[in-house]
Amino acid sequence: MRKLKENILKSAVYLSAGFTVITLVVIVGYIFMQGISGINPTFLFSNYSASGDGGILPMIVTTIYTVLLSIAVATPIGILSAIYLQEYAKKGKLVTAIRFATESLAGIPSIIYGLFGGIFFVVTLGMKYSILSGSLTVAIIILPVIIRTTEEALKTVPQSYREASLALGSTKFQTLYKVILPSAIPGILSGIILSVGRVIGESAAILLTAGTVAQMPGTIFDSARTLTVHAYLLTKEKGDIQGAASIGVVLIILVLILNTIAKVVAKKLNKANY
Amino acid sequence: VGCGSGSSSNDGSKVTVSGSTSVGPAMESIAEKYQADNQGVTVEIQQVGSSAGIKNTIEGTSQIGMASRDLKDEEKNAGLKETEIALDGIALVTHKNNTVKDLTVDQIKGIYTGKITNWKDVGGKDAPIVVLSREDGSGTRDGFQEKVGFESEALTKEAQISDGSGNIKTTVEGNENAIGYISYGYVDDTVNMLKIGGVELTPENVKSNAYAIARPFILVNKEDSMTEQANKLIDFILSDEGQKIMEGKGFISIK
Amino acid sequence: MLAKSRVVNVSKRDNKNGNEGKYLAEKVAKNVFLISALIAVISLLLIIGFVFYKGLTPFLFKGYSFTEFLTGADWVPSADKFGISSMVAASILATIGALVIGVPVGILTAVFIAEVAPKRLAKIISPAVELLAGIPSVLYGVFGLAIIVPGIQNIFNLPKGQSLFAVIIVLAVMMLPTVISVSETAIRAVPQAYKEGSLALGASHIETIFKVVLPAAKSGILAAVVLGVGRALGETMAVILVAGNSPVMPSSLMDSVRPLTTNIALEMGYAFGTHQEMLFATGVVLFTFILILNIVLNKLSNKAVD
Amino acid sequence: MENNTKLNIENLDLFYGTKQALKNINMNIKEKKVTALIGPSGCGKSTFLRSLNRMNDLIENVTIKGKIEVDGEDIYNSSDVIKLRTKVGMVFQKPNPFPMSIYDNVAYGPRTHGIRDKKTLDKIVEESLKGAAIWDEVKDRLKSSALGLSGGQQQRICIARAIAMKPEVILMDEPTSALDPISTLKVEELIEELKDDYTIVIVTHNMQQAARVSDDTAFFLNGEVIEFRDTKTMFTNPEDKRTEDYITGRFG
Amino acid sequence: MENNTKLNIENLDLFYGTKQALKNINMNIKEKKVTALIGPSGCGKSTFLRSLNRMNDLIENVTIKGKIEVDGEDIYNSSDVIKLRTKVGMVFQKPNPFPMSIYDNVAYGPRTHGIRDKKTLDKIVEESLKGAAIWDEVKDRLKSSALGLSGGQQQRICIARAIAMKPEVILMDEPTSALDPISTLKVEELIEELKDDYTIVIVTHNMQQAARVSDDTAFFLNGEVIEFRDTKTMFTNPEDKRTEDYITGRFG
Ligand SMILES: Nc1ncnc2c1ncn2[C@@H]1O[C@H](COP(=O)(O)OP(=O)(O)OP(=O)(O)O)[C@@H](O)[C@H]1O
Ligand SMILES: Nc1ncnc2c1ncn2[C@@H]1O[C@H](COP(=O)(O)OP(=O)(O)OP(=O)(O)O)[C@@H](O)[C@H]1O
Ligand SMILES: [Mg+2]
Ligand SMILES: [Mg+2]
Ligand SMILES: O=P([O-])([O-])[O-]
Repeated sequence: MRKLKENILKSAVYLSAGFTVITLVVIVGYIFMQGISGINPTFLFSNYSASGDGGILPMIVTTIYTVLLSIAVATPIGILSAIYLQEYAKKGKLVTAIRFATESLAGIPSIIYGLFGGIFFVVTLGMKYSILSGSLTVAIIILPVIIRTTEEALKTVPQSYREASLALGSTKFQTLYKVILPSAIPGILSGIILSVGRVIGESAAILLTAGTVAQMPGTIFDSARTLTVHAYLLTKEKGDIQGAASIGVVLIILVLILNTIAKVVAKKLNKANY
Repeated sequence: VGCGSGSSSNDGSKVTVSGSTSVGPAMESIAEKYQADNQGVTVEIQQVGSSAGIKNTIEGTSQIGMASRDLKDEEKNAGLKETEIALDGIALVTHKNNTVKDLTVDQIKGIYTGKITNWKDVGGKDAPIVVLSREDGSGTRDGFQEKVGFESEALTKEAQISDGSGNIKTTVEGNENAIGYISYGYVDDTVNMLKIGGVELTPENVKSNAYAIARPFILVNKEDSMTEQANKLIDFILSDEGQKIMEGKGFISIK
Repeated sequence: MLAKSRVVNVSKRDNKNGNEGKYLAEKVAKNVFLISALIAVISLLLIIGFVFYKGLTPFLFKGYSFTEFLTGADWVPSADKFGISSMVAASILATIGALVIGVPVGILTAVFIAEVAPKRLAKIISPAVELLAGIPSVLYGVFGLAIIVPGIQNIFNLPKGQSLFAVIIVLAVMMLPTVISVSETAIRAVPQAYKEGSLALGASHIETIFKVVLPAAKSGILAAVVLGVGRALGETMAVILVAGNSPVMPSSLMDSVRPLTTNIALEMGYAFGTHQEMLFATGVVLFTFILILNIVLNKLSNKAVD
Repeated sequence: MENNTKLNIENLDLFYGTKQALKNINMNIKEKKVTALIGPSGCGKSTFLRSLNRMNDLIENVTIKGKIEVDGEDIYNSSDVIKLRTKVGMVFQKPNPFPMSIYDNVAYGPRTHGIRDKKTLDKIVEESLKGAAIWDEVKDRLKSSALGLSGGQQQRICIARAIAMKPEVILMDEPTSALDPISTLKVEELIEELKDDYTIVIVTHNMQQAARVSDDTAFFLNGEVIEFRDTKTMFTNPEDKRTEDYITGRFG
Repeated sequence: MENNTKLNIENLDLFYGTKQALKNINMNIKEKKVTALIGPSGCGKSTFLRSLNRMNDLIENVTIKGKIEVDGEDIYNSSDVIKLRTKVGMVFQKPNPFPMSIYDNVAYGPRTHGIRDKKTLDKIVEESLKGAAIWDEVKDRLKSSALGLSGGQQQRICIARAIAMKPEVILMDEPTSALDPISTLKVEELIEELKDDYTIVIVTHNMQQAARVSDDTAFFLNGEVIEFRDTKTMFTNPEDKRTEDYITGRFG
């Protein structure tokens, strides 16, 4: 009886893990099978053409712009907020409000951010469809991610470091940037990488704020099309599954590279500590 | 934040166009040629849907709107100028294996209003019909319903709604029971294109009104947001060269 | 950056007046941090403000009834009919369905990675799961449209595969990475002492996991479920491709459905005037759902911590 | 039955990776006696204790050589760890009640061993809590969380949890080091009582405690047993100079 | 300078929320002497120690009544905590070097106080490491991480870090409890040396240690000081029965 139950539970664990792994293999495998043949230097490095034999260079450039801009906006705000919540704030109404706000922001579907950005940045602030509107919109999307991960990273810094520094007559701020932040960097970094993944994968919100212009953007005030939006439009308008899958391959490789970088950097920084 | 207006970068060398996803691809080709001919000019094309394009034009976010349907009264009242730039046949597409190759407009209406639900009733094998439609508001859908002769409310509740011609095509390609409609410009050999009342969808048949389900593509604009380049762009589309490009994309010249 | 303003070269012992600068820098820093934190709050308020203003306009100024909007069965914008009851049902059913599949599979996979799998295997699976999280949702949709939809059609011998069931499967798969990685963290955080306590009583490894480890990790696991629900309720681009999007009340798993998010994304590009505002109103309903969910689960997880 | 050997350890070596933590340990632990393990921090006391119920199996890279017999049966040659751990219970240094009710904590062991009957469980819980001298303090709140108790109470709950399994041997790793003096006294009194029925092995940092509660004492240093004899002789007349130094407080 | 009062504590009460952790403490801590605080776990030793450099300010809901004077100045009536902590250094129970090089650890304090000059820093670091009796062991690897050192070495680095600030008082909270016997001996020797220049207050669980290193001893019980006198008298001839019980090991 005890053995039987044990075996059932064990099987459930193995089956679930198997299911996850198979799903993963099938999805990634499918995207690669469909998409790999479409990948060649022309596809990756030449300008887009309406005739169909161009490449995705403008989308790659747009994606990079969007990632850099949104990270540049969200990271400082996110990290500073997390520091406030974790290191300065005392328990109280304000902190509860901020925590609730960030948690709610994290739970809102991106289509709602899209609606918001589409009115607020695009129309009200007059930024029109532009990389800037899109980036600011996704900056709000990733803000809670960065706040959360930074908070977690700060939490893992041993209290003993803080006490040691303060006991030497350092101020809280000195303690923060000399001892706490350096120790928390690996964690913060992984939050940023996670956010980059989120920005890269976003379509609904970007579509409604950055527009869909399939051209090499000149400035951040231009409208442009990210890789993910391009993949979406290819599927939706042309039914070009293979094209979308090719972009999928590019994106998966991009995400893979980013994850690896994050791990390596985190490890390096950790090594420096131990 | 708050860098006032992005349009500050618009010194007249940029023409902003937005709207219908059916017109979009042809406009991209037009823009490519136009930019090549007029160095320093950029033509920005947003494919966001007919209504959004019209709304953008009214609000001034775009100079030119692309629509694949006629304007609504609300929209007409906003003081928009319309220019017809091409005709488009709306193709009915089915799976390659489907033996039905020809339907009358009445049969199509029957299918889309849910009165005909089995392929055997229109000469095919005994199988349920899976009806595919575009979303409410789509120019293609408006044009289709108008020509076939029914209103949105009458559309069968069973209809699958796909956003975009591509999704309709992909679905039809994978489902033997499906029928859908897409813009002529998007038809390719992954699907089977039906004759309507024995008439095939060709540019000639659209021009001669022999093919029943066709609609105009129009551009809209507000006079006060037009620049010289924007006007020149519309002229270019209407020129022989412009119309040729439209034809190359599968649309039908208005000339 | 701010503390650079400190008075330089104060030697110890006799720094009678040296610390005012430091206390000032301290104050300034604190306020900068506070302002940053407020930006999150302001963003939320702005979003609520805009979406609600737009979404409530038809009900406040145009004489539409919100109750009819919620309970109405028909959605035909061109005929001025805006009822979203079928979409509310679709969203709820799809979310529950995805939870029923995704949560157990996710948690058990997390158990596998954190407790059962040999270290080497865990080291391969864990990043692979992260990769799954990094794939844009559009691609899940493409995958669903090309594999899952025809699969359902063929297996169950249906006229079409777009259905509630397809939505549930796609959502379940999409929430796996979130559920797995958050639960994994929670499981790993369970003190070794609990495990040792159980093992020392002669409980087996599996018994220990299910009787002690999982209950001890329940607040973290609940958080995983919260995030998973958020993902399921909020997902758009993948769902739009596999749902069929017919705005009708589903009566079986194989019916086409149109969840709330899909309704917004599907028609946003084509909506105008009241139609557009009604899409915002759909957003308001969705938003309210998620806020309520957030509050309820927050309360629950606070309880779980106690 | 007097002075029967309950646990017999022969030539035990233990390595963490390549680092040797136990060196050639030989020891006879007698039935229904209290054996204390003392020695400076890091000398291997916990490692040794955890070898006795194979808790070290949980740690990767542990290599064990030599023999440990419980009732004459080699525990590392038998595959039934569950049976071993049922027979050899353990109380940890830090009280580690499960995050459940007091009742569920004590009933945990019997339940995993298949006892479902409410009456039987009730009886076991009551007896165990009484055995651990905590029944009176908690009998009115058996359903409340064990985490709400004081450290000393938690530790006694853990002892109750261990004796609910009716083990034959109880291993205790510094069971009072996290406790206040009053709780410590209670636990010590309890050990006195328990030794009528159980064989007890206890690790302690506290010389006085070892002197008070144990019958035999082993002094560990750097992974070796320097001296192992009856407690009285050990504390009054140690053989080894290092033992003497340690007992009289020359070390930490 | 003999027997001057360095710290003067009067009627000190401390509450965590509503729970009173210190009750009416009165104590005179003499300059350039070692004062040991002993007492069972949870009696308030750490709480008291942390009051002396206002480390308790970090904890929410702490209420303090009474007076603590350092060199006659009431520390809770001055707003300059930084100055206080510069004057009153602290060494913690668990060695807690920063995750930086040995050099940066020791130079941390002087640097935060504005000393930038390389030569001056070098000198301070060398002197402090010598003062903490660890210079010879680490002089060849000042640039390597402090976390790579043994526990005992880490603790001495922390002491060096504290004395680099040239404080006048050093508070030590069980500085040897995490250390092996050899490291413990080294730290104890160090304390002997340091008391020539510093006033030292040390918490210890180890009676023998208190006896060995301190001049005065305070025995805490349940938040009160039961007895406070010179160490020798305290250990040979305690006045209070409870002190005697504790010292002779009747408690844990
Ligand atoms: N999991 C492990 N991996 C590697 N080394 C270990 C491990 N656990 C313990 N050790 C090492 O083995 C030696 C003995 O450790 P053990 O915990 O048995 O000491 P102890 O006598 O119980 O000390 P304490 O009184 O501090 O609890 C120590 O040097 C310790 O660092
Ligand atoms: N942050 C806190 N909040 C509430 N109570 C606390 C806090 N810190 C300590 N206490 C309580 O105050 C009392 C004194 O604690 P303190 O840490 O001073 O004891 P201690 O004598 O140092 O003990 P130990 O020898 O175990 O370190 C204890 O009952 C403890 O539970
Ligand atoms: Mg130990
Ligand atoms: Mg303490
Ligand atoms: O994209 P549409 O042409 O159908 O409006």
